[in-house]
Parts: sequence; structure tokens; C-alpha cells
Amino acid sequence: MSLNRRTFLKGTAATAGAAILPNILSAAGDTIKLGSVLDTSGGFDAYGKPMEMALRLAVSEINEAGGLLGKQVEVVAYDTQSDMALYSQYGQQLTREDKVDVVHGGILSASREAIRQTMRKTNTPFFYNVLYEGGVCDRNIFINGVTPAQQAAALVPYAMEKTGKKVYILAADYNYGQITARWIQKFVEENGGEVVGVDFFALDVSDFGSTIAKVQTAAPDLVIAPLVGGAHLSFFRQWAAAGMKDRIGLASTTMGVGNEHKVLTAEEGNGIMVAYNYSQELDTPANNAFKESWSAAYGDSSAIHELAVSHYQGIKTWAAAVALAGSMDRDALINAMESGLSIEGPAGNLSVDPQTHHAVLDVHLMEIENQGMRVIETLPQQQPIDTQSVCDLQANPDDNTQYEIEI
Amino acid sequence: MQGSMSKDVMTTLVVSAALIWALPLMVSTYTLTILIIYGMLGLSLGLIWGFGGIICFGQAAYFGLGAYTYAIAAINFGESTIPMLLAVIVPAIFAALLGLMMFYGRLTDVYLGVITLVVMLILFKFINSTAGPQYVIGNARLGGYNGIPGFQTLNVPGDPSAYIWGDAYFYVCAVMLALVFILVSALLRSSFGRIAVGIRENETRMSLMGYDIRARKTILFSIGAAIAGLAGALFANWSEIVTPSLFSLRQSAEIIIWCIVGGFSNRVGPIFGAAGLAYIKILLGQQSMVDNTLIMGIILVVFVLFLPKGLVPAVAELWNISFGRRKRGASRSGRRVRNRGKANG
Amino acid sequence: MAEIVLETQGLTMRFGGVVAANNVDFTLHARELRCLIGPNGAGKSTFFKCVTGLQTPTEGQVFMRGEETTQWMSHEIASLGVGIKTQNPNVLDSLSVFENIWLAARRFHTPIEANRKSQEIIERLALSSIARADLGQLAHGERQRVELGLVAVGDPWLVLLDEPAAGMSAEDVERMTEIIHELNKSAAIVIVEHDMQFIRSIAENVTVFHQGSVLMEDHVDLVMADQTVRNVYLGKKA
Amino acid sequence: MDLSAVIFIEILYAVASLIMISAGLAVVFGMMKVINLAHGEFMMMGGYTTITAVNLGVNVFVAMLIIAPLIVGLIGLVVERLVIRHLYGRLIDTMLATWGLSLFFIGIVTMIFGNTTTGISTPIPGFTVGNYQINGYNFFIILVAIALVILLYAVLKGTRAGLIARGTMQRPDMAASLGYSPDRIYMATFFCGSALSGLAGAVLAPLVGLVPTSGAAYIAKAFITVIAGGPSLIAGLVSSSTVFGIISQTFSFAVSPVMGEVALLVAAVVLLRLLPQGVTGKFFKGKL
Repeated sequence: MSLNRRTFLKGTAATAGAAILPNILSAAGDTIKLGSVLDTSGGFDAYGKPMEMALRLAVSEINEAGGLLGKQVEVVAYDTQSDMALYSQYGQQLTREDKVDVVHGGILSASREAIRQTMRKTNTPFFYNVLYEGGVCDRNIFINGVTPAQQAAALVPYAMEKTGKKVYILAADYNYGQITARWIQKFVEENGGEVVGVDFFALDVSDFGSTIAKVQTAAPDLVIAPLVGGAHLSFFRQWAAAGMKDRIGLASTTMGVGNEHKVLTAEEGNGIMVAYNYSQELDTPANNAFKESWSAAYGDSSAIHELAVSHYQGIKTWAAAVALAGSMDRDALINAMESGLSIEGPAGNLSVDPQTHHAVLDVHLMEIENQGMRVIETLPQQQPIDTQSVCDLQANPDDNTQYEIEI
Repeated sequence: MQGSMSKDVMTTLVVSAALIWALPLMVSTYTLTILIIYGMLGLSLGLIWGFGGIICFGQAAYFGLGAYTYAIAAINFGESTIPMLLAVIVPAIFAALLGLMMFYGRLTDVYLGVITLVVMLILFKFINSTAGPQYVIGNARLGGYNGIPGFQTLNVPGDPSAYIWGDAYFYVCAVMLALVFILVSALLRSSFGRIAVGIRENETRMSLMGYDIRARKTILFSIGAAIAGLAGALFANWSEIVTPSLFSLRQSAEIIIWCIVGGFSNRVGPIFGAAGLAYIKILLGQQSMVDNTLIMGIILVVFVLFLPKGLVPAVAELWNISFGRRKRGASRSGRRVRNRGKANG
Repeated sequence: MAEIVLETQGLTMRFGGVVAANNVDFTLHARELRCLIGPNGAGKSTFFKCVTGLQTPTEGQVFMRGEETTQWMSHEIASLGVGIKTQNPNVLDSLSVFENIWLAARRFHTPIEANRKSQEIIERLALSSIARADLGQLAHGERQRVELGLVAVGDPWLVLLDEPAAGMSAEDVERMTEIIHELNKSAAIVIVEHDMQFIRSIAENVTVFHQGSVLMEDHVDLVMADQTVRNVYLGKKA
Repeated sequence: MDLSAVIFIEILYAVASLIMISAGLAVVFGMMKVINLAHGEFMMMGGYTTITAVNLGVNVFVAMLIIAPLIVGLIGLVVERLVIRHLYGRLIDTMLATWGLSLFFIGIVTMIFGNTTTGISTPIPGFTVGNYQINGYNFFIILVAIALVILLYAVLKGTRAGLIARGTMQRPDMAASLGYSPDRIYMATFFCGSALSGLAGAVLAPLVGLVPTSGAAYIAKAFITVIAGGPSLIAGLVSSSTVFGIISQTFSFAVSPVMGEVALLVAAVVLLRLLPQGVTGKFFKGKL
């Protein structure tokens, strides 16, 4: 139980002041305004709430350290309530009415696309700090989540070595799932393996009985499951309930980014192989310090997840760039970001790839163990090779596409 | 009864002109635009349910269909005039075909509700499963769950590079809503509209009078879908992205809730219900103290307990009590909806 | 002999194992007035529903002015110029008397003509004082009268009435009788009725239904005097 | 051969789970003609009740079969007294109210439990059929569904309360004319309906990833099943669940789970087009 009532109230109480009064404070004009759009209620709040907490934490740390360019950072936050139309709405509100200096936010790819063009048109720098399918090429946006190639390149060889050569892919039926499945396929074949089946599932499918039987018919050694969201969690439970866990290996590129592994019981989750930028179990000084300050702000640190840390690191990267640029000018900021900037975050070193505006970061191979992610191996400084193969913002600064990468 | 249509048009024009002038002084035009679009969507359901007695749980289907039709056509044509027309025609034809199937199959009442709901869910699931590269219409990738971004938005007819956006777009939407409202008013005053109300009241009687209720319901249903489709196209232009959530159960439920809150069976109720609730939702998103789902839930429950007739009828009643003028339309509508409930129970 | 306006041949209606109407042959001539009588469950209402298109008979045929209407729906039959009134007052409760009648008139006339026609019917049926009232607020007798107005406004040549006098006061019944006679000047009329008093006051010929079939068809006085008919009634009703 | 056994069991499971998720809605709709849009959230609360009870050390079967229905039934009772009671006979007002309640419950549960609550594992191990492993818990759900149908039948057919209930279903005014307070009948019905929803949520809890918004996934399916079943409560529930379960599972195996769901929906359209009053509007008329 990660967010009990007491800690929740504490958490919200800490942020309440800033949340209620954005418009009043903004009249002053001597603050730097950071806009935030996240789903902190409704179906995607498991992702959004910890991200919002990370945002508040990062901003209060920045402000305690004296702010940026001598000004305090003020958060203008909107709850999109898991409603796609509200992204468009608040995207406009942030840029036209609140006239914020930067926007951090968006969770699902659709929500990013709903506001990306608005940000571009209004010259508002936009940070999308979420693991996603890769391929966005736009000088106005910075993305620091891991992309499929970064994950699959690490996860597939490890999982195949541990289990065997025959792989079955079960993926969420949307952009992320489709693209990730292709990358998995590529890496399986590069490693001398064979993909014996690929199935896609709409995000509201929650009954996997027939799928589990089908997988057994194909008799793979390994199942890789980039499944997304609450309904898809049912797969992992039904897989365990059928007693499949000890027969066929299971790996995922998504399970756990929203702390899903804490919804599964220990016996259901144990042994699932994953690869991310962050794990709560990462035993580094940076992570321990981060967990401590999180606990100090919110009571305990169990709500932290991959996306929250990405968000935290995104804000810290932005702050570092503002300090380096020495002004709030958009082009100065972008130049600073492109200067090979890097920060040390809870998940390790993170640097900005000037060519793609994506991130070069550590990818950790992990196994789920007792509702935590045990780090097995760290692959340092992985390049976003998928996006790099299509996007070069140095050569084409006016590019404004989300590429679908041919493999 | 006759002759007051011109008065009706005048009132609509004056009131909408006043609102178009006054509201932007208080709320940003961008926000107003979406409120207007939702208002039009509410009106589309109010027309078929409130005045036609067609219980439709899937009105979002035509909203989504309009938006997708627009997006797909705009990508292929590279301009907006034909796509706007298609966005009205395609949902209307779709609804007409569905209506033929439903009404000629003698489906009524809650069974209609289920069919419309199911058809919407089928569309939702279909659009959701089109993420793969094989789902292409012309140059437009359907994009599955992530939807379709990046299509041509509204332009001056004949000049694809003259975009209508920002404040201008608000005025376009406002005028569109006023036009639709006048057309709906005219429709309801016409024989067709009065016969539709008769059918809502008592299908058997109307068919014993010699009216083919199947054909008339199909036409009305199709008109409702056309309006929803227009709202969908306007939405697509506003948000610049269309996603399958337009077809979702939640979207459909919200449309019904707007209409109930505003009051069925009067033309302005669904418009104000939609705009009001959507505005509350937008305002709520600015706080993160208490879960917004919870607040919305409490608002709705309190509302139904204390203003059971809907907002506009309640206001009208208050007006009547204060000024003592009996206005049949308003008081009657409240009662009718209740009666229908009783007939089912 | 006048033209035959309504005819059924071998009309049969089954519900599962129950035969509600059995092989009914029925003929009605222009401007004739006929009552259908019989105890409860005798099949007269089923017969009425089959003829008016509210139900489709299992077997047999229905003809109106020589045209077969067996499979037709109610609105198609009504469009021929047939006025129909069902058992319970079947009106538009939340609309006014005028609006009700106007809607019926509009089916056969232009809007302006319909206005005139509605006004005329309202005056003829002495409904002027309540023309603006909603039907839901009216007394039972008034609602029945309005429904007759709905039937009359289309200038029908055939009128089918199911229990028009049910639950009405003596005064209302008297008025109803007048209206029916008035209608009968131009239309053939079939009335399904229980109330013998009313039948005697209005009809000459009656058809007696029993157990789904036609038991007897003759002048009302002869029928009333018939021992079989009396047995059927007394046997069933005792 | 093994595969066909597996398919057969999965079909039985699909039918059983449809019966489970629709029963609560069927009772409330059948008796009161109230479309309870908070039905899914009652199920969700049944799941959370079970998890909480198990964490407090209660035996998992006791938690699922007794505590969850009881608690959710009581919540239903409170809701009925405070809100629904005022809205009887007003179909669309109750829709508005129950939609509001569903949002309210999602919010409350989120505030209490957060959105990452550890679930419970299935209490029954996996099961081997030839070369296949299947979910042993499926059998439990099938058994519970059968028991539920028998129980419903026994109550409606064999008890005085059942008799009153059947009377009320056919003629809402009849119970009143026999001297029973409709108020109390409705109260009892809503309690039973909520308890059944709670039971369904509890029994399915070990198989789904439970989050506060889980309920939304059930309401449409349950509603479609209930309406397609038609006026007879038990016969309708069983017949439409059977039709839909077989069709959706067959398509799930033959094509994909998404096609399974689409097939279910298409079947619903075809079914209602052919039988506009639902399955039992035409067959099993007048049966329970």
C-alpha cells in the first residue's frame, strides 16, 4: 500500500499552497513559471500522481537552493483528469493565459501530441519526461525517458540467455507496443533466436485465458510482454494463476514503470525480467539521498517509480540548462541543453543527446523480487539509437515529425 | 404557435450576439470554444432524446465519427471545406443506416440504448486496434490508441493557407452553434418536429394516425448524428488531434449527464448543461488538493437530489414563481421525463 | 348492395398453443355500423388488433375496400383513411387538445388546412373550452371524446373503435353516441363493446364472438333474445 | 485434444464470469428498473474489501464469499437510503445519481487505498490438462456461478420474499396492493444487488489488476448481458451469458481477445435485432 490516506494528505498539504494560488502569484512577474499538465486523477493517476510529487519535490529543492537566476520557480499545475481533451485545453491555457516559461508534462503519447504543436507555435520549451516509443524529432521538445531500443537492446539478450531461443511477444496494441515489438523482434533475431508468435491487445483487454493457452501451444522459452495499464496487469496475475511462471520465462519493458509490480503479490511477480533507467532498489548515494528527501516531503518513499524519477530528472536537467544559459530565452535554453549537458540523477548519469534531444542514460537490468526490482547489471550510458537513426536536429533544426522508425 | 418563429430567431440572435460579445471578457476564447462545441454536442442528444424519445447511450459515436472523418479527409484533401461537409454527412449516413436497422426492427426503449451503446463500443474497439501500419485511409494513418495528430485545420474556404484559429475560430464556432440552434428551433416548430414530439409521447397513437414512426425516427436520429458530427469536426479543429477516447463510454456518459443536468426537452438545457459541467471540470483541474473525480461525483449527486428537474427548467420555474408568468414548455418538460421513467418502472 | 369496406377470410391468430381467433370470416359494408360483442377472452380484441395492424394474424387475410392489408402496419392502414381508437384512451398526454387533434389532421392536410380542420372538429365535439388544456389534466370522458376527435378529423370511411364507452358517465355516453352517429353518416363503423345498454342504443347489427370464433351475426334484438348467446354470457360471467 | 479440453473450460469460465458480473445489475434492473451505473464500482469495492480482509488475516474464502458481499451490500443499503430512495420511478435521474456515485466511489477508494494496492494471489494452484497448464481458479469461479444461479432460483421460487419479488417484477404496484411496503422491497433488492456485485468483484479480484478505476471495464458488458437477456431474470441471465461467453471465447481463441470482445458486441446487435425484447422476451416467456 504505497499511498495511504495519511501520507496522501501530507503530500497534498505540502503542495496545496502552490496549487491553489497560481494565478494570483503570477501577477508578480518576478518568478519563473513552470507549467505542468499531468493526470493526477482518473484512470492514469497511478502514473501521474507520483510524477506530480516528483515535480513539487524538484521545484522546492531548486527554490531552497536559491531558485534560478535569482528568481523563485513557481509551479502552475493542471490536473488533466485522464481526459485527453483537457490536455489541449490546459496546453493552451498554460501558453496563452499563464504565459509559462516552460512546460513539463504529458504521460501517454497521445497527450504529448495533443500539446506538442501548441508548445512549438508559442515557443514554449516542452519537456516530456516519460518512457515512450521513440521517434519524436522536434527542436522545441526534450525527452528523457528510455526508448524501445535502449530497453530491448539490454533486456532481450539477457532474458534469452537465461531462458532460451524461442520467444513469444505479447504487446499492448498501440504505437508503443507495436514499435517495441518490432525492436524486440530485431534483437531476438540478432541473438540467433526465433519469434514464434506476436499478439497485440487493446488496452482494455483483461481476460487472457485464451492467450495463455495459445502461448502454450507455441511452446516458447520466453515471453516478452510490453503490456500497459491496469487491465493488462491481469495478464501477469492470470499467468501466475495458471502456474506458468515456473515453466516459461517472462520479461517486460513496461511492467513496473507505474509501480505495477507492487500491485502483484510477491509470488506472482518474482522472477519477471525488466530493464529500466531506475529502480528503488538502486543502491547509490544519489538514489539514497533522493529517497530520503522524498520521504521527508511525503512520509515514505514507496510511491516513487520510473516515470516519477524521469520527471524529477527532467526538471533538474532543465534547471541546469537555465543556470548554464543565464537567461530565460528559449534559444539560449536550447543551446545550453545541446551543449552536452549532463546531470547526476537518482538513476545515475543522464546527458542530453544534442542530435535528437533525447537522453543518453544508464539502463539497469533487473528482476522483480519481493515487490522490488533487484538490479542485476547496469549498462552504462546507452544511446537512443532508434531515434538517432532518423532524427538529426543539428542538421535539420526545423524538423517537426514523429518518425516511425524502419528497422 | 405560428408566426413566432421570427421572434424566436430574433431572440436567439440577440442573446447569442450578447453572449459572443460579453463572454470573452470573462473567459478566454479558447476555453469558450470547447464549451460551445460541447454545447452543440449536448444539443444533438437533447434533440433526439428529449424531443424524439430516442434513448441513445452512444451519442459519442457520431461525435467521434465526425472528428475522425474530418481528420482523415483533411489529411487527404489538404484543405478543410470538403472535410467539414463530410464530417456532417458521414455520421448522418451512418446513423441513418443504423436507424433503419433499429427502428425497422421495432427496437424501442432501453433496447435502443443498448444497441447504440454497443455500436459505439464496436467503433471504439475498432479504432483502438488500428495502431498497425496497415490501417491507412489515403494518406492518413489511423494511429490506434494514439489517434491522428497533425491534420490541416480550418481554413478560409478556397484558401488552404488562410487558417482560421484563435479568436476567429471562437467566432466561427459561436456562429455555428447559433445557426444550429436556429435550425433546431425551426425543425421543432415545423410539422416534422411536432410530429416527432407526438411520437415521443405515444408511438402507437401516432402510428394509428397514419404516421410511419420508423422513417421519422430514423430521420431525426440522423439529424442528431449530423449535429454531433459537426461538433466532432469543430472539436478536431480545436484540439488538433483526434483520439479514440472521443468514442469512449465515458464521453457518451458525459453527454447524457450534461443533458440531464441541463434538463432534457428544452433546447437550451443541454447546451448550458454541457458548457457548465465542462467548465466546472476545467476549473477543477486547477486544484490538486482533493481528487477531482470525487468532487465531480459529489456535485452530480447533490445536483440530482436538489435540482431533480435539471438546471434550465429549475431556473425557468424560479423565474415563473418570481414573475408569475406561466410558461408551459418548461414545467411540462420536467414532468414528461419523470413520466417516462414511471412507464418503464 | 353497398361496397364491401372491410372483409376478413379465415383470420386466425395463435399465441403458442392458444387460439385467440379462429378462422374468422367477417364482412362489413359501406356506412354500416356493427358491434362486436362477446365475453372476455372471446377473441374480439385480438380480431380488432389483427385488423388494425397492431398484430399480424397467423393465418387468413384482411381486405379493405378490396385491397389486401393483412401484413400492413397500423400507419399504412390508417393512411388509407381508416380511423382507429384503441381500448384505453390512447392520446398524447402532455400535449393540448388542439395539438393532439392538429397532429391527426396534419397527416391528411397542409398545416394551414390542419389548423382549420382541427378548429372545426373541436367545435363539433364541444371541446372549445378545453382546447388549450393538456390531455393529462382532463377527465376520462373528455379524453375519450378527444380521441374520437383524432379519429374524426381524418374524414375516415372506416372507423374501428375498441370500447369507446368504457368507464364513462351516462352523460358522456350519450354524447359519444351522438358523435358516433354523426361519423356513421360518412363512414362504416366497427365497435368492440361490452356495455349492452350502449350497444342497444347505437347498433342494429352485432357479431357475437365466442372462443375465438363467430358464434352468431344478426340484428341486436334477435341476438339478445337468442338462448345460446345468453348461455355464453351467463355461463361465462356467473 | 488437450487444447479442446482447455477451450471448453475457458468457455465455461467465460460464461460463468459473465453471469457473475451481470447478476447484481440484473437483480437491480429486473426488480427496480434502475440502471445502476455504479455497478462496476460496487464490484471494485468488493475487490478492495477482500484484499483488506485478507491482509487483516481473514481466510480468503470467507473474505470473498461472506465479508465482501456483506460490506458492499451495506454500502449499497446506505446509498439506497441516502440517494436512490428519492429517485424511484425516474429512470434517467437514477442514471445521473449512480454515475455521480461511481465517480464518488472511485475518488474515495483512491484517497483511502491509493492506486497501487497489492492484490491477493489465487488461493487455488494451476491445473494440468495434458500438455497444458490452466488456471485452477477457473473451476472455482464456475462453481460459484452455478451456486449463485441455484441460490437465486431457490430464493425466487421457494421463499415468500422470492414470491413478493417475482410479483414486483411483473407488476410494480402489486406488492403494494398486497400490503407489502415497496420501500422495503426496494431497499432489500438494492442490498441484494449490491451484495451480488460485491461478490463478483471479490471472486474476480485474484485474476485482475485491481485499481480504483477498474469498475468501468465491467459496466458496459454487464448492461449488455442483462438487457440482451430480456425480462426473465435467471433464464435471461443464463441464456445471454451462455451465448456471449461461447461467442467471445471462440473468437478469442480463433483470432484474438480483441476480436472476442468485438464478436460479443456484434452478437449483441444481431441478437437484439432478431429478438427486440431480448432472449427471454421470445423464449422462456414467463419463466424466472
